Amino acid sequence: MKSSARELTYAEAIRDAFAVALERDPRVLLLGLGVPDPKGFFGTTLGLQKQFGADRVMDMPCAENGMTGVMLGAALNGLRPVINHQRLDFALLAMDPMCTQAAKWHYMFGGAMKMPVVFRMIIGRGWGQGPQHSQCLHSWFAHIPGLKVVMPTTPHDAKGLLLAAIEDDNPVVFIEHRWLHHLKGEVPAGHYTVPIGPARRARAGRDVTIVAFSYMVLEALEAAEKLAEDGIDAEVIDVRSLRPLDQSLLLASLRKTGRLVVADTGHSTAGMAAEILAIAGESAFGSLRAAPRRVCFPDCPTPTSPSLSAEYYPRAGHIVAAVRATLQRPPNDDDLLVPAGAELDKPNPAFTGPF
Amino acid sequence: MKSSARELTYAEAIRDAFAVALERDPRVLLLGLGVPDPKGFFGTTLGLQKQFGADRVMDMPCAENGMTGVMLGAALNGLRPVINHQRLDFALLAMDPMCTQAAKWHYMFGGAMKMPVVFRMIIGRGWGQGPQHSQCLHSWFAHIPGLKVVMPTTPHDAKGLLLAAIEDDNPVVFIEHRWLHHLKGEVPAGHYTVPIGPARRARAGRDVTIVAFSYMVLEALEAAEKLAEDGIDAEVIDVRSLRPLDQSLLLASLRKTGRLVVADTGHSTAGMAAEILAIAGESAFGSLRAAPRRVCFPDCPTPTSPSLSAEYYPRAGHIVAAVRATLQRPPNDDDLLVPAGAELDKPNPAFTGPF
Amino acid sequence: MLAAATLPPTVATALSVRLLESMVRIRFVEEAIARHYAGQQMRCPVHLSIGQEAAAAGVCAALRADDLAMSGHRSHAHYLAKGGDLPAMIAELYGKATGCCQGRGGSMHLVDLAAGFVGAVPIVGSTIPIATGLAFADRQLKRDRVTVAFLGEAATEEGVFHESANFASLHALPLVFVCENNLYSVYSPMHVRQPAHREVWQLAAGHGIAAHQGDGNDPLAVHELMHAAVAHARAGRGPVFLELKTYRWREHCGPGFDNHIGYRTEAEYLAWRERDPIARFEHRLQQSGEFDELRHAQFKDAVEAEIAAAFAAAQLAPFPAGTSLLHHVYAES
Amino acid sequence: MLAAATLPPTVATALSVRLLESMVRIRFVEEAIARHYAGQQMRCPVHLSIGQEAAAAGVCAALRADDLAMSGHRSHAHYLAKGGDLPAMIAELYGKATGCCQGRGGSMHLVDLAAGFVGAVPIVGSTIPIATGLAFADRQLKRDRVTVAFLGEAATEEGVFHESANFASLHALPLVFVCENNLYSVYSPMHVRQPAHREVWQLAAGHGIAAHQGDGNDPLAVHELMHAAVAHARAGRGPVFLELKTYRWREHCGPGFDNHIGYRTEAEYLAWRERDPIARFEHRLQQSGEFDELRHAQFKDAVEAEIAAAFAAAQLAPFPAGTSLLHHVYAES
Ligand SMILES: Cc1ncc(C[n+]2csc(CCOP(=O)(O)OP(=O)(O)O)c2C)c(N)n1
Ligand SMILES: Cc1ncc(C[n+]2csc(CCOP(=O)(O)OP(=O)(O)O)c2C)c(N)n1
Ligand SMILES: [Mg+2]
Ligand SMILES: [Mg+2]
Repeated sequence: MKSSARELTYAEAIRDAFAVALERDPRVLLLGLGVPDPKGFFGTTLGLQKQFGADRVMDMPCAENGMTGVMLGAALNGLRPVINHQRLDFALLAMDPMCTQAAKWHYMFGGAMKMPVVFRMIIGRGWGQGPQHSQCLHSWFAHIPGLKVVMPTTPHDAKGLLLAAIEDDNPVVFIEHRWLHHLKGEVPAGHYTVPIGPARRARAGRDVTIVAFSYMVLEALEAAEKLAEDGIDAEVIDVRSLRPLDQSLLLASLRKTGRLVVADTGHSTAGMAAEILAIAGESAFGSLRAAPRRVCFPDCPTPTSPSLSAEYYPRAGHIVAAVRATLQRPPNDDDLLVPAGAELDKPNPAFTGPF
Repeated sequence: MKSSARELTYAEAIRDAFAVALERDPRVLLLGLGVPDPKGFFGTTLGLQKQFGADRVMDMPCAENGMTGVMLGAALNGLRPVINHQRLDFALLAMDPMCTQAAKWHYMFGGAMKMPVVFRMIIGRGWGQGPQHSQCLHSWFAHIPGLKVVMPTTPHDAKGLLLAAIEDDNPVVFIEHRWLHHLKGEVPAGHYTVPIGPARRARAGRDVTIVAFSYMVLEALEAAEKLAEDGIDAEVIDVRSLRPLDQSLLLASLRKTGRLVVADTGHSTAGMAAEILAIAGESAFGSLRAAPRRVCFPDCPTPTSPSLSAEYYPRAGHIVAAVRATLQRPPNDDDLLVPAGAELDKPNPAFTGPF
Repeated sequence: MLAAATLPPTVATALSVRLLESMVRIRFVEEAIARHYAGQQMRCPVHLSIGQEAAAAGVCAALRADDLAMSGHRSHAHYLAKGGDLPAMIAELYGKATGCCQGRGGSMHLVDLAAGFVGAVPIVGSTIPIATGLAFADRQLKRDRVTVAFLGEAATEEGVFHESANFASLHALPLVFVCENNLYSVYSPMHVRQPAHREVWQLAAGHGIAAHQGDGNDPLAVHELMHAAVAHARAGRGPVFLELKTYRWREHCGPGFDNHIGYRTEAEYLAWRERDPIARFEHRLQQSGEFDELRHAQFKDAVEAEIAAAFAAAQLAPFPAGTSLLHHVYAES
Repeated sequence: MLAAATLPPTVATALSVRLLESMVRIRFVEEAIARHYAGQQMRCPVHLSIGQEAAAAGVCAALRADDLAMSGHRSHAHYLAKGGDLPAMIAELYGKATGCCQGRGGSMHLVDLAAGFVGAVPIVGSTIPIATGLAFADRQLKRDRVTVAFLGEAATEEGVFHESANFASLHALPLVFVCENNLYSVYSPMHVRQPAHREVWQLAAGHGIAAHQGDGNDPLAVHELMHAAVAHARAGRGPVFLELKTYRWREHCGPGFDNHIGYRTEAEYLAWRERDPIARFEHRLQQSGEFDELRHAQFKDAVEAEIAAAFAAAQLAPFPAGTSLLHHVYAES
C-alpha cells in the first residue's frame, strides 16, 4: 500500500514517527519521565505503551544524568533508545553523558563502538514557564562535534527527522518547540525519513534572506507576508538541522539577496544566529550588501509575568523591523504593535494552561 | 607601603590573588577537589590551607553538581565562595546549578538575593589530556545572561580579574588555560582589581585586527611577530572578558584595520569566534575590507595521541595564514612548518607529565 | 503570624490550635487559587498542596522564625507555613509587580527572606544542595539556625540529593530534609521509579543520617518528629531526614482533579481523603475538648477575608513595566 | 588467556594459580609502564593499580568470557584481568595507530570489545550508568550476561552512582558494582569526603542492593564474594555491590611514589605493603603446597617476554596519520 498523506498536528506526527519506529525495529526503546502517562507527553506518546509494551515504552526515575548514561549503555549493547525530556532545562543535568560521553564515544575509541541514541527535548514557552522551563540552548549542542542536532518546524519534518534520528548510528539531539505541537500539516503515513543536514527553503524571495529555526520559522513566514505588503520579497530558510549545518542553501540565497536577517529562538551571544552571521561573513562577504542582523532573545533570563514575556519574545514584527533596517528603509512603529486582545503568552487562543 | 610589582608565574599570581582575598575578607572561602592538596592545585593554592585554616580552604567530596549547589547556598547566606575545578570538563556535571540556578537567581527573584560566587575552571591541553580533559566550552557560559565570564591571559590580569571576580556580587566563571600557568609577568603585590569587561590591546597595529582569547593571545602575539617580518602590522586584542564583552575596543580596531582574524581556543560552530564575527558584521560592516576569518579547533573531539593533537591545535602559523588570506596575500607553506624537535603536546620544554 | 498572642491556656492546646489554623489557612488559600484559576489570570503552572497541609504546618511550627526553609515546585504550603507574605505570593501568581519576585517567577519561584523562606524553584532537587549550603554557611558563621529542605520523594531519585546528603552527613550540618512522600511524581507511581523492597528514608540512613518515617497527615506527629529533628540539628549532632507519608488530592499541576484519567484509582484517592489531615485533626481536638468552635469560626472568617483581600489587591496591582525587562540581570555591587 | 589448559590437578588449585598469575601479570605490566614512563614517550596521564591487583584478578576470574566490564581512569588492571589485548593497550599508551583506540584515547580510555571490556573513561562515575545500561540491554534482550562496573570509592560520592544504583535495584539488573576502596581520591583522604560513621557499602544497601565488604588484597576472598555476586545477578535476583578494601602503592597519577609529599604517612603505606596481595598469596600457596615454583618462574619469564614484545611493538608502531584526524567523528550508518 502506498503511503498517503493526512493532516496531522506536530504532536501527532511525533507520535506517528514513534509508532513507525517501534513497529519496524524491535531495538527501539522510548524512555522518559511520563512517557507512558495518560496525557501522553503532550500527546506525543499516547497509547504507545499499550501498543508496544512496558518494556519498550517506559517511565523512569527522576534522574536525568544517570538515566541518560543508562541509555548510552543500552545503545552500545544492542538497543536504539530515545530519551525524552519534557523540558530542555531538565536535560542540563545530563550534559556529561550527552556531550562528554555520547558525542565522543565513537571517535575516542577509534570507531570501535556506535552510539545510536536520541536525546529528545522540548522547549517551553509562555503561560508562566519562566526562567527554568523555557531555556533554548540548542546552540550548546550545535557547538559539540560528534552530536547531530535537529529542530524541525513542520509536522512533516518532525516525523521524518525523528525517524532519521532514530535510524542514525550517532547521538542525535532532537529539539521540539512546545508552540509547534498544535501546528497542523500534511504528514505521509508509514515510513519515510527527512535527511539530517539539508535546510529547507520555506519561501522563495529575492530581496532579503531570513534564516530561522524551529518556531521562529512561523514568525519569519508571517514577517515575509507583512513585508510582501510593502513590496519586499523575502526568502525564508528553515535551518532544520543545526549540526551538520547546510551552508550551501544559505550561501546560494545570500548570493541572490545580499541581505541577511537571522531569527533565532534563543540567546544572542555565541548562539546559532552568531554562527549564521559568521558563515555569511566568511563565505558570502562579497555578496553582502548590508550589515546582517540578528533577532534573538533579549540578554536576560526569561521572565514569567505575561507583561514581561510579551516584551521578551521576538515576533514577526521584530523580524520585519530588522529587514527594513537591512534595506535602509525607515523604521515603522506599527511593526511592533500588538493587536488588541492578543495574548502573547499563549501558543494559540484555545490554550488554557496550566502547562 | 606602596604595592610593588614582582615577576610571578600565572599560577603564582592566582595564588597571590587568593591570599589577598582570604586575608581581606573573612567571608571568602575556597573549595574544590584537591584545593588543599600538597601539590597545591597546580601551585595555585599552595600553603593557603595552612595559612587560612581548613574551614576556609577546603577539600570536598567528588560531587560537582551538589557541591556547586552547596556553594550557591553559602553565597546566599553570607559567604563568598570560589569553587575550583581542575578541569572544565568536570564542571559539566554542574551546569544546572551554574546556568539554571546561579545565573538566574538575582533576576528571577526580582533582585531579592545576590549570588557572589566564582566558578573557577582549568582548561587542559597536551600530554594526553585527550577528549575528556581538554574541553574548551567557554562559549557555553558566555551564552548565558546572568553570568560573567573571564579568561585572563597574563599573570597581572589573572590576579586582578580573580580579585574582581571574588568581589563581584554576581556569579563569575573564571577560566584558566593550563598552558598559561608557567607564564611569567609583572604582578603588583597586595590588592588590586582588573575590571570585568574591558578588553586589552595586547599589541597595536594598523593592517589587521587579531582578536584572541586566553592562551591563544600568546599564539596571536607570536603570529604578529612573524607577520611583522613580512611587513604586516597586526593589532592584537586580548578579549579577557567574554561576558560582558567589550565591543568598543574591537570596533575601534576594525575601523582602523578593516580586517579581522579571531583566534579561539575552542570549537567553531556557535562559539566565541562566531560571536566576534557576528559583531563585526553587524556593527563594522562598512569598515570591513575582507572576509573575516576564524582560527578554531577542527570539528572533532580532542584526540590524545601527540601526532593527532599536534594536528589538532591551531598555532601561530595558522593565524599567520589566516591573516595572509584576509590581505589577499598568497599562502605560504612555511607558515605551518613545525620546527624540528618541537614537542607540540607540551606547554614548554621543561614539562614532563604525567599531568 | 496567626495571632498567637490570644492562644488558649495550655501549651499543648496552643500548639494544636496553631497547627490546625496553619493547615486551614493553607487549605483556604489553595482552594481560592483553584477557584480563581479558571479566570485564566494566574498565567503560570500551579502545584497545589491540598491534602498535604499537615507536613508544612507541623514542620514549620517546630522552627524558629529565623530558621530557614527552601522548597521546589510545590511550595505554597511551605511558604505560607513559614510565614511568607500572602499578598506577595498571590500577586506573584498573577504576575504582578507587587509579587514576591516582582512577577519574574510565578508560582514555581517563591521567596520571602523576611520570613526565612529563601526560595523555591521548579528544577526537581535543585534547591536541596542550596539549602545544604545555607546550613553550611550558618555553621561556618557560627549562627545557631536550622535549615529545612522540603522535597518530594521523586527528588530522592536525583543524584544531587545524595551528594547533598553525603556532604551534610560529613559536616554534621544543621539541616532537616523533609520529604513528603505522596506516592507520585506527576503521573508516575513509585513502582516505576523506586524499588519496592526499600523505603525512602533508608536512602538517607545509608548516608549515616538519622532518618525517620511518619504520618504526614498528622500534624502533631509531624511536629513531634520535627521538634526532635530540629533539636538534634541545632545541637550540632548532624542532619535529620524525615519521610512523611501523605497524598496530593488534586492534579499534579493545575486546579482540578484528575483521578479519572487513569494513573491512580478513585479508591486510593478516597481512602486518602478519609485521612484528611484537617478534618481528622479537627475531630481529634473536638474529642479532646481542645477545640473552640467560636474561635475557629472567627479564624476562618478572618482568613477568608485575608485571602479575599490578597486576591483583590493582586488583581488590581499593576503588571511590571515592559521597561523593567532588563532590570536585575546583574546585581550592582 | 593464561594457558589455563595446563592447570594443576584440583579446581581450587587451578583457581589459585590463575589468580596468582593474573595478579603477577598485571603487576609486571604496571611496573614496566612505570619503568618506561621516564622515557617520556607515553605522553598521557597513567593511573597505576600496583597494590590493587587482587580486586581485578579475583573479580574477573569469576566472570564468563562474554560477561562485560567497564572502568574509569585506573583501568589497566581491569582491562588485563578481563582478557584485554596487552599489545593494543601498550600501543595506546604510546599514542600509536595500533592502540586499542587508535591513539585517540590514551591510558584513560581503554577498550577491547572482543574481551568484553566495553570501555573506560576518566570522568569519575561516568561509566557507572553506562555499565548499568549494558546490563539493562542484556536483560531486555534476554541475554544471560552479567556486567561489572569497576569504580573507586570516590565515585560513590557522585550522584550518578546513586541514580544508577536506584535504577539497577528497581529493575533487578544483572550488574555487579565493584568498588575498590583505596582510601584516597587523588590526595584527598576519606575523612574530607565521606562521613566516618558509615561504610561505603552501606550506601548501596540503602538502595536495597545486596552489599558486602571484603579484603581487596585477598584474591580468593574477592573471588568468593564475586562468585556469589555473579550467581545472584545472573539468576535475576538483582545487582550486588562489593566494597573491596585495598591500597594504591604509587602516586595517584604517574609512575612514581609520593608518600613524601605529605598527604599520607609512610607508616600507613608500609602497613599496606605488608599486605601485598601477591607476596601474601604466593606465601599462602607455598604453605598449602599449591605453589609450583618452576611453573611460576616459567610463567614470569613468559610474561616478561610478552611485555617486552608489547613495548617493543608499541615503540616501533606508527603514529596515527595527521590526515586521520577527522575520521570517526561520526559513524557511517
Ligand atoms: C530535573 C527535573 N526533572 C523533571 C521535572 C518535571 N517534574 C516537575 S514536578 C515533577 C514531580 C516531582 O515529584 P515529587 O518530587 O515527588 O514531588 P510532588 O510533585 O509529588 O510534590 C517532575 C518530574 C523537573 N521539574 N525537574
Ligand atoms: C567528575 C570528575 N571529577 C573529578 C575528577 C578528577 N579525578 C580524577 S581521578 C580522581 C580520584 C578518584 O578517586 P577514586 O574514585 O577513589 O579512584 P582511585 O583514583 O582511588 O582509584 C579524581 C577526583 C574527574 N576525573 N572526574
Ligand atoms: Mg511525589
Ligand atoms: Mg580511591
